[in-house]
Amino acid sequence: MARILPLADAVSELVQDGDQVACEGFTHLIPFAAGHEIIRQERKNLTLVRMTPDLIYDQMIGMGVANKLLFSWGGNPGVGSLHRLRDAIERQWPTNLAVEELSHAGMVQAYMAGAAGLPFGTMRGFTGTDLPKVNARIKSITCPFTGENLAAIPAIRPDVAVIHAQKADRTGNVLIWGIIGVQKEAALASKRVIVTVEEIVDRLEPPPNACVLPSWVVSAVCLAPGGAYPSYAQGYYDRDNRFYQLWDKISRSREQFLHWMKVNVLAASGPVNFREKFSNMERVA
Amino acid sequence: MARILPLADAVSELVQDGDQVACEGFTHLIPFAAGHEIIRQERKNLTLVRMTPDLIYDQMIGMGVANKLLFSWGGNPGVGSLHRLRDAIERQWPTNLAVEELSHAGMVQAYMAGAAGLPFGTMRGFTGTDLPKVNARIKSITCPFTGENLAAIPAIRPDVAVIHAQKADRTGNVLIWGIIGVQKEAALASKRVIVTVEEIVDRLEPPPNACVLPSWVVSAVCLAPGGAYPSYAQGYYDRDNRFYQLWDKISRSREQFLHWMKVNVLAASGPVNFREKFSNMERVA
Amino acid sequence: MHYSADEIMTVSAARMLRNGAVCFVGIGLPSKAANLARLTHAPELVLIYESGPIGAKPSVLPLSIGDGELCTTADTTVSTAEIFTFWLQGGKIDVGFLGAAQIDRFANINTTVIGDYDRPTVRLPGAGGAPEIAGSAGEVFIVLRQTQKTFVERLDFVTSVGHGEGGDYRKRIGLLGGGPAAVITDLGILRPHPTSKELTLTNIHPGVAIDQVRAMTGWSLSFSSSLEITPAPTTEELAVLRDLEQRTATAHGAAPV
Amino acid sequence: MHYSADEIMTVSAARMLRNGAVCFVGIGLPSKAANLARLTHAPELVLIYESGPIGAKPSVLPLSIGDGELCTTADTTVSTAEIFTFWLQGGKIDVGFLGAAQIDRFANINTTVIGDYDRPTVRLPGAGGAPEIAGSAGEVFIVLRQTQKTFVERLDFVTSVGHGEGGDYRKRIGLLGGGPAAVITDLGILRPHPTSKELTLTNIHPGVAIDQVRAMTGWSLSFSSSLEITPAPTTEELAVLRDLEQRTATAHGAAPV
Repeated sequence: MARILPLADAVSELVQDGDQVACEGFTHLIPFAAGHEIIRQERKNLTLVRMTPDLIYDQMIGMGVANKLLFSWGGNPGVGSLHRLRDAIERQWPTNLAVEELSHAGMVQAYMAGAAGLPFGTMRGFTGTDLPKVNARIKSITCPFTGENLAAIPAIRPDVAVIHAQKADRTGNVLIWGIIGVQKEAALASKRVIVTVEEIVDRLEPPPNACVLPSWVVSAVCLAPGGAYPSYAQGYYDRDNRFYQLWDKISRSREQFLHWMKVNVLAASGPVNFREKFSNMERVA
Repeated sequence: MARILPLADAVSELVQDGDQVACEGFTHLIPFAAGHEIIRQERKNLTLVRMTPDLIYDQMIGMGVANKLLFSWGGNPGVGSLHRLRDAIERQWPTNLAVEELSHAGMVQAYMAGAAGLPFGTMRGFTGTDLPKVNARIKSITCPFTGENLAAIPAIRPDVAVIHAQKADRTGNVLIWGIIGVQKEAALASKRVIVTVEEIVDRLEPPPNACVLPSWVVSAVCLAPGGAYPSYAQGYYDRDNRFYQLWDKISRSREQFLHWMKVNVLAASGPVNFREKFSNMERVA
Repeated sequence: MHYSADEIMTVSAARMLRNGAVCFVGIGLPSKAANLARLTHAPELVLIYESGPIGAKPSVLPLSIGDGELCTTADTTVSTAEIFTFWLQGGKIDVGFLGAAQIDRFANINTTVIGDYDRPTVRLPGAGGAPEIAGSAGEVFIVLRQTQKTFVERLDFVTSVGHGEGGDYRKRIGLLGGGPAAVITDLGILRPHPTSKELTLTNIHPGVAIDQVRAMTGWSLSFSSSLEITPAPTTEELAVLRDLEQRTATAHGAAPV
Repeated sequence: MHYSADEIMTVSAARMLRNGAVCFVGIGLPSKAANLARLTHAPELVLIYESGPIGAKPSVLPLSIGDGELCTTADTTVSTAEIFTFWLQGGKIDVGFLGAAQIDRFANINTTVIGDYDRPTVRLPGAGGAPEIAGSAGEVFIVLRQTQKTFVERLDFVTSVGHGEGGDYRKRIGLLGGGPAAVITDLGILRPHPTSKELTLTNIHPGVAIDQVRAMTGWSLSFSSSLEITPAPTTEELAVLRDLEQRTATAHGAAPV
């Protein structure tokens, strides 16, 4: 059964140095508040897993919490580069970041295999590409019926999945809707699961066949309204596309990045409603 | 794009003698109206695929439309045997029915592989059981990363999937909700898809992340209110558990079965609202 | 309070389920016992049915494995594909609860055929969800009536593996779940011996004679040295069970088998 | 009506999409062209985005691949896992629409690194959905601006396969999709030669000189013997495109790249 915990307590207890951590959310419901808490608590040597690192991993990598990244698309969507990610790969700042990469379809297979209790997933993919040359996670397997060659990807089983959802009930059942990405697969593949939510309600009242994580697969539910900002929470607030464009400027220089993180993330004594703070952020940037 | 067709026309055009046909629906939304139409049109030598043959395949097998069955659980749920299925297997009446069987998990893998464009599915299963001794569909495969042995099941790609759903819109988009079973997997695995529906509406208005089959993966949508009876359509009518108990009596003797089918299915000139007819059926039985 | 052999079987089976456990429920006797547990000592028991409902709380017993009330009372309902891949195979199930047509001394189960596979005397329904429930659930409880026909020396067909040939068989062939922890019948309760894994009678129901159990077992049955008499069903257990069965009969026209 | 090189590129790309086609849309230029097609000649074009929306009908261009409007206007939204397994790999996609950082003469694509993989000069975003879109879609259109840096003799990294080494390469290595059918740039349109599969200039945009295209191509470019001049964007096409860009700029603060 999930415990309802303050976010700082959940991160303190459930995310340890050296863990493999998957913060998922495909553009939608990206768990910024939880990522910031991990930064504030100065975790080290994390292996970060995520299909689209997005701004949250750009910030976490730039602040030095990770020594390895497993991903499939590492840009600022619709804007350009993730400058802190590039700085880590191209110039080893702030640390030498090991990188392992798949395609989206490959990451999906790895999460699904993890959730399904299988050691690997099978897919049509990577044939003729250079990716298998640089990633030993991509092997081939032969169909015992047709003799066809297919790609095999080992399961991902993160120590911790961190996701953001619209709401939970007081017993810790979680409802996610809209673009649901790979959150269910990531959560079910992981040993521990932290879910931040926009609100905690008496009754979840999900529509039929909704994406619900029952309380007993969740470790901690943490109230964090605005916790997906500058990403979005369908039904609560929109994606702040302007912030994504602004981040391109903030993150270009190490100094400006560090200053921004200090003022906007480190200086917060605990989880803050980042979204409400945004007018302040624009001034700082 | 789906065409909105009378059921008789859809079956006439889309179901051919010798086809592999998957009528799915896990207890809920079993496509009885479509099955009866296949019986009326006297299809022969079908390979019938279905996790739980249920009464509909008992009727189709007893009327001689099939020469092969692929399934995973062939009983009358909560009641006992399917007498027509047993008669076909134990005493080859009305024909010698070839049988190939998996477990539910195995059938699920076969449908998923079919829908996913893979030649096979991988699962933990069948280890230590006698099923691989009697079914060449179950082979083993070795994980290229861990060396573990797992079961491999070949994809099912039916010629036709036949399913019942709550509703479609006028362009042929289909909404299924409640116990959704493996209908989506069966439909996406099949070359052609017939969907009978309780009603056709102007706007589908599905809840977020609902199980929707877009029009362009559906061949024909056929209006058939009551078309899942004596199974049920959530939101429309309940399962008629009494009919399932009654069927145990109707189906015990070949003569009584044939008489019942003649009066209640063959004598109908086309698709009828079987559910509304039920009071009549009780008298006949 | 007077009770039937079936009633003490169901009550004894229900008592196996700890509150809060996640239970993958087979239809029929297992579903009855699991719902009795939920309505008595285990209100937070999580019931998962193979048709898709997770956290079902039916007010009457489902006749089928996919009655509408399973869905409307569930926390959510997923596809049958997801149930078997992410939830069962994914290792989320504490307890698998199965019935059986035949069982052997190592709690292997036959639900496929009586007689030869190709020319069966009786064609049974088949595997359903059982082989993978038996393989993957944390532990397995089996509930069935004990007769010479059901407790057999040798199965006609192994549909679902219990402890195979005994000992560390499950580990040897790579099964991840713990396998059968108890078999609950209308005569008593059998549990696998700690090392040999052979089913051993550990409980006998009140009023049942040891010779009677022996007579209804198709192999030479072992008895626990600390054989206990099953506590009789309490008034509350019986009242809740009978109420459940009455509600079910009213809803369906008859109680499910 | 005056138009820019980017505008004729987008319009030409949009024209490639037949009404009713099922199109898996990459973000950026492909998304802009696909939505222009939907708003002009192909109102029944089905847009599928890798984040999960099927049948999205956004009123402004998404900045990201998972903007909320994609979901609210879609026929349904499934998990990202399902999009890649059942819909793309399952063979349901007629047209894959991709962008690229580098492309070679056989329409192979690099979106991974410039320079050495382990010590890259420029780390690009990586594969995303592209390798499997390129592999599995019925046919593929690629849209990118044509320069010496983007049209290269040799890719630094093959992220997604076009026609590989040419000829029947795709068939030989077992790819099921048809591969690139056209590459649409700000200078013209290139299509693979029917047998060699080498990209050949088949259309040149009005006012563009052949030498200009040659200068912007990092290999010795072949020209079709029946080279045609691309029809200029119509007034309606331009009006719809500019209106879409204006709405998008208002919504996002700036048009997506």
